[in-house]
Amino acid sequence: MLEAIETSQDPTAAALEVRGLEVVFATDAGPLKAADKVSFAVPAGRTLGLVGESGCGKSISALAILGLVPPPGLIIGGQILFNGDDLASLPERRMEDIRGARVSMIFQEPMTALNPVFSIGSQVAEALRIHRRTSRPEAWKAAVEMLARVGIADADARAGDYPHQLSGGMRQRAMIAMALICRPEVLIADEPTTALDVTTQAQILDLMMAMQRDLGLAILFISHDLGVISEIADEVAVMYAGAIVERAPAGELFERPLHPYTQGLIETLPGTGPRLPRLPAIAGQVPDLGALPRGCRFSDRCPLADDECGASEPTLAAAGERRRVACWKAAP
Amino acid sequence: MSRFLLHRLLQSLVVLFLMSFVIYWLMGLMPGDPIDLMISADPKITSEDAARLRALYGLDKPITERYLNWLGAAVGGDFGFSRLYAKPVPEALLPALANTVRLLGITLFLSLLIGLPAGMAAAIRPYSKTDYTINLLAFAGISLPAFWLALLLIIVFSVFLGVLPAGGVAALGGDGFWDQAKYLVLPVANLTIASVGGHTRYMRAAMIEALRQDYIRTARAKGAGPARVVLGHALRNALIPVVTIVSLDFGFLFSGALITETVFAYPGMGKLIFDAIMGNDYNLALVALLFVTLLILIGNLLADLAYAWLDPRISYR
Amino acid sequence: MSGTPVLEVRDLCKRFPVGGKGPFADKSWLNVVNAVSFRLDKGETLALVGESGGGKTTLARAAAMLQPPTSGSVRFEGREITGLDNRSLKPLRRRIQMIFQDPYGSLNPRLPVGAIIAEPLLVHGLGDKAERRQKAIRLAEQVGLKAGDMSRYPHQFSGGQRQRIAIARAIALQPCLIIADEPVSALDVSIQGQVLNLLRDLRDSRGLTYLFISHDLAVVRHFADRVAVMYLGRIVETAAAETLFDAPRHPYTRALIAAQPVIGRGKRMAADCLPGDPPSPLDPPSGCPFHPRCPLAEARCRESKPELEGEGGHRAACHVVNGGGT
Amino acid sequence: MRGPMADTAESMMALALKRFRRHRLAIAGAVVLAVLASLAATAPLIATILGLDWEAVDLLNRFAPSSAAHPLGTDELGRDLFIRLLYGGRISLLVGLTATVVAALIGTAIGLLAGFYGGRLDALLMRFTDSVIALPLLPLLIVLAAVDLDKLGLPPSLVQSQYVSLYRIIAIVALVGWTTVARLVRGAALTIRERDFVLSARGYGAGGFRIMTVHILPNLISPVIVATTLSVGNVILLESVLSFLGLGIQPPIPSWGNLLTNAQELIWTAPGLAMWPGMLIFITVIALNFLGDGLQDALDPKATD
Repeated sequence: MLEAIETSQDPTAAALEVRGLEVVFATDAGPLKAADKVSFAVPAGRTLGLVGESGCGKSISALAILGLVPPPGLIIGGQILFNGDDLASLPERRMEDIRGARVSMIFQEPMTALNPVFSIGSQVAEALRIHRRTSRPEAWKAAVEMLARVGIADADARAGDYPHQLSGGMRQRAMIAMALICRPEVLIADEPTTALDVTTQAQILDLMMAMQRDLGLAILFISHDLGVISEIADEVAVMYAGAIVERAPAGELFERPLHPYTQGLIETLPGTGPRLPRLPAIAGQVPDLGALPRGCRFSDRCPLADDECGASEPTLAAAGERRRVACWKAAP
Repeated sequence: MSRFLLHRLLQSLVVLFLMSFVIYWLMGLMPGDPIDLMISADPKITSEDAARLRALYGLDKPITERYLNWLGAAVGGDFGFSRLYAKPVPEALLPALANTVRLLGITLFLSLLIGLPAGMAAAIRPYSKTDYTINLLAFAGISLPAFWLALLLIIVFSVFLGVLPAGGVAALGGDGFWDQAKYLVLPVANLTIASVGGHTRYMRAAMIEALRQDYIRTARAKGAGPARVVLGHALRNALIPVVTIVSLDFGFLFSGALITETVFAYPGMGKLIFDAIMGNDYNLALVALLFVTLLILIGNLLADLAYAWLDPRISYR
Repeated sequence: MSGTPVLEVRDLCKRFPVGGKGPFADKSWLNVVNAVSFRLDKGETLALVGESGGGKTTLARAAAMLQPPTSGSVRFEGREITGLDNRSLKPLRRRIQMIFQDPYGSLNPRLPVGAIIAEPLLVHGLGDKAERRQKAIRLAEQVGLKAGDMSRYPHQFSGGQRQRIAIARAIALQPCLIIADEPVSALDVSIQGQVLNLLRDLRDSRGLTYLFISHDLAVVRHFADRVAVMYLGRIVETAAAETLFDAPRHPYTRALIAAQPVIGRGKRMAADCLPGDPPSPLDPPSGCPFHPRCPLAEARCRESKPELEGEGGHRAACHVVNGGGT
Repeated sequence: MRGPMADTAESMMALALKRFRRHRLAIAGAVVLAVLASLAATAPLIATILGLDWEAVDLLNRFAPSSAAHPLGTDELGRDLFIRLLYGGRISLLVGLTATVVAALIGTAIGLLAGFYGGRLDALLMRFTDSVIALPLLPLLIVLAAVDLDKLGLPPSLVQSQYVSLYRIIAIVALVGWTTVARLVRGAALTIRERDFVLSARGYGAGGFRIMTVHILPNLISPVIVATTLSVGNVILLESVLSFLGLGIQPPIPSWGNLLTNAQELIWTAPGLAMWPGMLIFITVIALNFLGDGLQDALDPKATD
């Protein structure tokens, strides 16, 4: 029931655009800004890679798009533009109509993200039952088709299986089937391959790219793994301690990173080049959101930092035609 | 599945067997034995007579031998004679059993009917006013001494208002439903108040745990509304631990029944066991205790089956 | 091959019973490690790579005598250690230490850092309280912690710092062999490099030998001298690190290297990725365990198990690449 | 995401205390218990000050209403109810605490051994625990309470002691009350023993005893504290019900439970007598439950903030 649709849209028109998103967590130690003026756009048929280390706010930003920030988190600013609506200010009932139907999400750990007491077929069919009010047998039939389409062999029989009876890769395929069965325009993938082995990861990445081609999906792909991002993303946004510090087309970013943090990340990874006795490591620790340094949030670990960096915070400014970087020292 | 059942049945039999020995042994430690009772009833019995009687009844033999004799007879269907009721033990037992099953059945039904939705309502918004109120009531129910509550109920409804009987059951042939039912109202109310708090708390805890699982976020990301999330996704997962705890609580429920039956003079198994122990009717006490244990074990077994039915991850091969 | 190897493992097997409990349940065996042999010379770093379920962790724990193997032999500095009881193992335990993946789980949350680092010394009755404290401070400083950290608790540290604490504890007894099970994979990218550098410095300054387990081929390529690739409980290929990455022979190794995402290679081109999932160790395929997923599989791969063969220390277990009669 | 406390110098205890202080019912529970405990502890002193005696019978002054001389009135023998309640509280609290602590120690030992060593020992101990749990508790306690201690061969000096009913009830409650803690500790120990820090302790040669006491026990102590707090309430309920049924603390020693026995007999003549002892049991037990609940929230590592 799903057929390929032509992606004739203007590649610069965003399917989803986030502008100045601010998410705050109220804690005993005071408010923590998990996302600080985060802005990005994902065009239809394209993939934006959102990369950063644990706790940098990338998952929270993604959850914010669907209005799923867990308490005590709260969106306090910014817009999430989708199809003419601002999702940040949409009432919950209307968000429910969008979630899973027009904007879908898949998660890192398919074992815990799937309900253990229902068969995968019924979990995939559920999205159709919610949004299309499809009858039970028809939804089941569509779910089986979708499971076959995401590469589950013998989908007719496997649809009756429970999550614990499937391998990790199969479970993630089932998650993808669940997310795509209503043919959404946007797919948010939060570390979808982190819990998987490399060979399975490769399969899932290929599957996601194939589904993107078929359905014209805009994908927001979140990962801590620069290698994965490099292989799947068209454009990359690098997050550090709650803010985006650099945004660029993937090729340019990996070839010539501008922000010292991005540079450090790329250099510290053992690559395919000659073996070095020591890896060039970024000094210090990932900062706690409650204890960011003054000025630039990377200034305490940055090899280029000087007084200016400790005094005021750089904003994400244009650095070339399609690039942006938040750094006082970055040479454009 | 049948293997698992077989295993559990065997296990239950072992428990029952050990239990029967321990209780038999404990009964032997009770003050007075049948011969002492006869002596006190009939002063003409001499000490030689007593010794002969002891030999006749086998009371001079070691405890294990006496136990095995009893066990042999019991397996053969001979459970002995109840002194208190002057009937064979099964005949004394069965009416009491029927009364208790009725009391416990209604109570369990009411308690789950009230407790599970209340626990769910509390869990949906933890630390809200609703949660706070439900919690407070649940704690009050758990903390109320059942026998005191029974006294209070009698004071209010029998002594002051005089609308309900303070105890007993309808006389045989007591006509009409209400004649029967009015004797049940206070015991059922008492036992339900005593157990509903626990059920509410279990459900609340299990539901809160279920609601913070990742699959709840998945369901919401799918567009499921609050009702579907709670009733469709969380409830079944929450019921899995609740079934276990409720079944482990059968013994506790029966203890409550004993108190309730005793205070309200309701002729069920609990009162029967209490009277039998107090009245030195050891044959009856022994069999009744074993019977109650058997009932609890069957309850546990049924819960295991419900558990397997609720949780597809469990396969009792 | 010079002198006695630090660790020599021969035909090691480890299997676990699975299935229900009770006398009526079906029981079957999970063969997690299957006839594995390798040797590890002084100062060398051997990496075990492969995907989850390949048996790396079980192998490491059996080698560290934390889980006794089902069969086979483990020799440590020439001495057979399988079958030894806890008392005879205790002096040997000073010489073998482990570092674990999860720095949140490998430190006792109820002990302050000073006590954690000094625990091994205490267990072996080394020094008095003051000496142990001094030693713990020296160790902490050596791994880049501060003396002031000694009275703080693990939850007050970040992942990278916790891994440093675990490393300080591991070197407290001056071991010669360290078994590191995914020591950097739970760490943030920007911290991984720091910890790898620390491990390398310790190797150079203390002459440590590492058995290094990782699923990250880039890390292994950087860190290891020799690599053994595991699949379904067996070693399918072993070679010097550079040889293995430059000229992999076993199709599984090739698939593994091909699947590893590489920065800057550009957007991935569709699929020549390995099909299917790793099979269940409960029901391993006949013949070569890799044959159902192997692009090169032939009829004989289904029938007979290939041996680990090859020259110059580069050996692979594959009928096809090893050639030989058909 | 990284928690707010990851790098602050706050200790776990301080955090727990902070969470506990937010739990107003638990604070109230703690205060009520402190008041009750100090009243019970100073009962003899209060008796002297008020010039009352818990044993003094005054047949001319039966069922007296509350007055200056008798704050809560008198019972069917003209004894002062208030002071008898305080003395009864001493007994009930003492039994509750002692029996629970003994039961918790037994349960911790059994659970720790089963969970740490696992295998056959675990299977054996847990089948045993499950069996005890499956027993109808109260009837069994009644049997135990009715056992003739002479026949057990205990020394007569003990059997005839005035306080034998006290010792007996502590012993039998402890004997059956350990199961909850045992299951809890065993479950926690099973999980903790698989944690890497235990593996690493075995790796550097720590023995079973050291691993159990240094590495496992401190990490499961919080749930044990919670379970123990909650079970003090249950034990007080059990003691009172047994005393109520005439099998626990024997008169003339007053306990909250046996004070209610009289009340039941006199329910038609003096229904007011049933009020105070039951109320005190209720207040004590609910305070303990609130306290336990607060501790659970405070010590639960999964707590949301």
